[in-house]
Amino acid sequence: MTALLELREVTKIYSGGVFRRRTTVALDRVSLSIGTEKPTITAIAGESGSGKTTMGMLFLGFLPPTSGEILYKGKDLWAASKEEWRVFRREVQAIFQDPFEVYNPFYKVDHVLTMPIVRFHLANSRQGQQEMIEKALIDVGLRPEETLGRYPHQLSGGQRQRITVARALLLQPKLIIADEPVSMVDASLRATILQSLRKLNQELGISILYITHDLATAYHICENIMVLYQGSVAEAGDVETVIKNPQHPYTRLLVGSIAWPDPRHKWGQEVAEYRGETLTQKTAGCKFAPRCPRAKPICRESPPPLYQTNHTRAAACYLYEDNPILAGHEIGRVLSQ
Amino acid sequence: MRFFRYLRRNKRLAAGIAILTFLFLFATLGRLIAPPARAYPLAVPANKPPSLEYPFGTDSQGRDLLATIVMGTYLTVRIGVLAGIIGLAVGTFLGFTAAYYGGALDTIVRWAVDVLLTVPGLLVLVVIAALIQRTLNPTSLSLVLALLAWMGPTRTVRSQVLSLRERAFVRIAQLSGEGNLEIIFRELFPNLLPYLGASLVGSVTGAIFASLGLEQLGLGAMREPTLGMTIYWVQYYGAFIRGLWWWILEPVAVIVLIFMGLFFLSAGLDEFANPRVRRVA
Amino acid sequence: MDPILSARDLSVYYYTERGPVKAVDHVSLDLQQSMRLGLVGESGCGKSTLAMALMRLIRPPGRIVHGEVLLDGVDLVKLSAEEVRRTRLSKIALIPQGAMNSLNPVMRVREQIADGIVDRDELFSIAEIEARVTELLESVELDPRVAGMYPHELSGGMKQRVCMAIAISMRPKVIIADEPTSALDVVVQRQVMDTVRRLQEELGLSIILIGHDMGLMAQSVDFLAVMYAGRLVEIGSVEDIFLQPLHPYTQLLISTLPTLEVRGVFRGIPGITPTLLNAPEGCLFHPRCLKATDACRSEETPVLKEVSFSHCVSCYLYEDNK
Amino acid sequence: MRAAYLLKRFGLLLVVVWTAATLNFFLPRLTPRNPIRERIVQMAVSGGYLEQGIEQMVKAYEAKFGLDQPLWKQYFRYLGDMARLDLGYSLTAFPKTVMELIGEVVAWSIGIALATLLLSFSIGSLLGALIAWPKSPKFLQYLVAPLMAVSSVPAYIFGLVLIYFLAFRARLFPMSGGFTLGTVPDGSFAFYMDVLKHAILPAISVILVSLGGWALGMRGMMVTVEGEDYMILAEAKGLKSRRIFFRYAMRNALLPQITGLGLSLGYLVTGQILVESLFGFPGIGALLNRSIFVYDYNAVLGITFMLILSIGVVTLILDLIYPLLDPRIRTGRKVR
Repeated sequence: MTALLELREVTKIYSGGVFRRRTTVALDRVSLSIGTEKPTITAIAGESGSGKTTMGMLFLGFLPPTSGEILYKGKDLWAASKEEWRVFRREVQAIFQDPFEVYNPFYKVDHVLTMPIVRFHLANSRQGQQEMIEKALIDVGLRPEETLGRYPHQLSGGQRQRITVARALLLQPKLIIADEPVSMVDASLRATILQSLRKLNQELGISILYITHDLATAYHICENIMVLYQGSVAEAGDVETVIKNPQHPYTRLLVGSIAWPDPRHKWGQEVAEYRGETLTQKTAGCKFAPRCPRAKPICRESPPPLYQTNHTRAAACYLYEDNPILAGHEIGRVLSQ
Repeated sequence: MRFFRYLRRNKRLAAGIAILTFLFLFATLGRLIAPPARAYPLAVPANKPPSLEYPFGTDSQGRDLLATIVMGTYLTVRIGVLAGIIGLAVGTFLGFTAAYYGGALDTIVRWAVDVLLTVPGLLVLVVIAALIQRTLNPTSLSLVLALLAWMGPTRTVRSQVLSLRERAFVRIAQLSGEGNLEIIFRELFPNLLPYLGASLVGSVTGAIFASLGLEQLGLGAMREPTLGMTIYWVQYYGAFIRGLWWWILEPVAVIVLIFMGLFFLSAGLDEFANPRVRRVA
Repeated sequence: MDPILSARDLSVYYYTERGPVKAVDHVSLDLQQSMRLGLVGESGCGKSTLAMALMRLIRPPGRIVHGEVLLDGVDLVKLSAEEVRRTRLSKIALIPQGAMNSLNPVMRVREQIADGIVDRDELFSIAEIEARVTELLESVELDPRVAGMYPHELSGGMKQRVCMAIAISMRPKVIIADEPTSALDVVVQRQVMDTVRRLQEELGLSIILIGHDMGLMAQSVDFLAVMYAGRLVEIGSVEDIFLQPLHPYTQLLISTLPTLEVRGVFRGIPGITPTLLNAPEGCLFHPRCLKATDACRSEETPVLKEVSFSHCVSCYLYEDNK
Repeated sequence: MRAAYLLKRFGLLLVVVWTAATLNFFLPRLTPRNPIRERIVQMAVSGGYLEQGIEQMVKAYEAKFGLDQPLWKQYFRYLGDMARLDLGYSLTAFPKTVMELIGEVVAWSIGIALATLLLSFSIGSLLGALIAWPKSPKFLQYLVAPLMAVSSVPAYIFGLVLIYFLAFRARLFPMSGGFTLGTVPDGSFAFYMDVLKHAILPAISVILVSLGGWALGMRGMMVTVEGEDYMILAEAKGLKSRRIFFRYAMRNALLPQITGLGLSLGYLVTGQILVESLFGFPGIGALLNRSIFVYDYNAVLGITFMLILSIGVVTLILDLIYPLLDPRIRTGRKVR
């Protein structure tokens, strides 16, 4: 079966600077595919600079890959026809992080909802359009009369973010790329929005790519997780397996740093022996080697491949070199598809 | 009306609009009282101080100064506005295409603007005007001025479009099936209006300043009674020594009013574009 | 023994064109010696305004309307501008929120640490200052060479550590940390909070940690005060607040938090936070409260009452308690 | 980081100067009739006293422009001359070269330009900073509106007003000229005092106008800076108000002012030229005015080129100074 959308060994390099070409490798040979059978919620977790947002942009077709391929229903997206791109636009949507930036200050908030309906001819009459919008707003816990007809600055961050979720409800795409959808929203509203995302997945069969730095919410809502470190996959697999028993040293550091909102589950000591922020020299081998307390000589020479440690997890670390090697694009094997 | 309520809050914009409306009325209604024909030499007895018959008095060449100033205001402002609009149109087009499509075009435009903005516009105009001096009339003068009025708007539009282009609402528009042209005109353009307004006022001010400068150096439309030429004749005929005070102060007063009106208008538009600056009015 | 810092019925209003915004309304709280108190609440609940008020850093159009701030028995609200200036940094210091640009971009780190110390009455020699700066940088786990660097050459975590060095440069009694790690990555945040805890223990400081991240609070403080719409609704030990929350708002807040044990359960708080513009008296949470009674909708504001040992709540449900 | 920055700024200067030279070369050739040839004929027709100089001058111009050679050859030779600052002969003050003409008057212009620039920039910036500073005296706020009004008007228009009231009516200052007619420029103290008296009015008209511009620019910057986080920490550190004002607020607000200085050079020079032509103050402006009046095109082209060149050089100098003031440009990022 061909995946809906797949990144295959994709690398993205940003180059800047007029005289000296300063290049930064945002993504380094990463693969991930979103299946069509079972709608899944997959978390792309990592700190700032890990390349998770770049990955989202690649999936959305906003950025061409430097190398590797982006396959839409098996065909190279960037070679697709204009018509195919229209269908792609309809089937792959996004929810962005900043509820203030998503609205054009010149228009009322309705503009964000009416635009896709008109462009994609989702409703046959103005009456039908109004009904669709009101139903979507109610589904995300907003009262239409309190929300429509207002300008963006007249609504709270939480209300605005729920409107963008309603927008996704309207379009009923096959895949939503949610880039940090709740990081700028208060705790009380965070749950409501995550609830709506789960509803999109379970009731409407929409797959979701949940890009975040907050592993606690990822643990709560996602089934699969892929942890990125400086553009490479550190660990991937079932979220409960990875969070409850992280194997890759970086994932252990990340999970150990989660501030669980539970006084009984205090921060342990294990994080203490990681070296703090060091000047990141470029090493040939594993990118985490300079900070890794258990780095071996081989770690500094060549980048570790993915080792499949059990049927629902793979980690790119020489500590597990006695496990079978998993090729980059076969990562789907450890993720429930 | 919401607009007037906003004006009460944005005093600078109100002052700007008030002054310019007054000038507009002065230039249009004035023509009824003092027909343009009297703005040319030998139309009326010379050197008359302001009186009931000649409210603004007359100059040494026999022009009715009321007609001259009315006609002058109209001509000078028209030169500025014409040059400013052409400059803005070219600037907006260049700024938009350079910023939105980027690449080589963007670098060329950016370098051209940087270079031409370093070169003081008036000097290049001096060279041009000096060479085609005989044939200058107000319209051709404004075309010449337009040659150097497009750099300011290009830079403003380009920087605004560059920052807007990265905004998430452009991404959402793309995701909603909007093509490039729709995004430019439906999403980006409306947000640019306050900046376009302020930049238009900037180019008009620059063009009027350049036209007065050229006329001061004797390179303007010599035969037309523009405000700059009136100032030129004031010096040429030594109005100071002969104590013709009204001939000196009237054009100066109107010119000061024009520039203050434009300044308050642009300050008001800036405030409209980013209200945060207003906090400490 | 009496608290090191206490606010008594403190109110701070911002006077806007459309009326007063009651950012902090009749708040009283005590900070004991070497206590770590968390001040938590959603955005716009007035916690940062309270922090600024405790340091008398409220700028127009804001004004401290009434109430006292007793630091070591001295009421900061009554002090002259010069006296308050002297107490800042020497008795009470701030770790700022915006780690990214809280440091002067055109000044070396050494000078920004030293000028707080130098602007006092006693004079210091160049050598003394240099030694002091080096000692401070080492105490916040920074390489002394950072002293000669400019802020833009440092990472987010390092900038926050410089701010910490500034805060402890004159051994204050109280430190107010206003969301110190909100702009930092998870791993760096943990390391910075570990340093804050170590310094607090070594120097015996009292700390007020302000933030909206309940998880960070659970890991870093002993006592927790919950603010809602400019008012203190509940204050108690971390265990009490997380395990037996009393106020309906706190209960809902705790229920929304993801936990390790239970996955996939989400419960949001319906409705939206009220505006603080011309805020009425009475309990502001009653429109969103599931247990609202007529008393709650009445005019008077519920008073903060101690319901069990050092666990206070301001809610009519507990009106009949002593 | 620094090398790339310097290379870029120097490159900009070269392109600016090249553009100026190219414009000066091609513009006269665009018009159907060549004004220089026309001018020579006109002077020859006026005949009489110039008889013997005319042939020599025409030959000089023929050689100078080498009108018979192909255009691109003339162009490169012209660029060569420009590179050696050989601006050719003045048409009306022949055999003086344009450079000599400029040399005679340039000292006057530089004197008044530097004085007005330094005075207006420093007073204006300080005034603007004080207006925006909450702790400064309240009456300063009332200066904002008049400053705005004054700064919008061109300097030479303001000069007219000053001449009328201070020179004509109140007889405090001379109405025009660089020194009282008839006095011998003997470099004595009295002579310099006389020059100073003549320079007051032109200087004031330029200072008052640009002072307003700098003050308003600084005020805007100070308002932005006061909103920055480092100002809150500065106050929380219990620093003295004076230190916060100078070392934190002004130090940061000055950076864009200096960039503004670079951008406004063109405007300042133009203003200066017009004021000099109004007051007849014997600087480059008056020379340009006179050259236009007598159709001395070579001088006009030469003066324009020199002005553009000097502005380009000053801009480059400012660009070199700027990194010394703003460490963010001087040292790139060391730590990620």
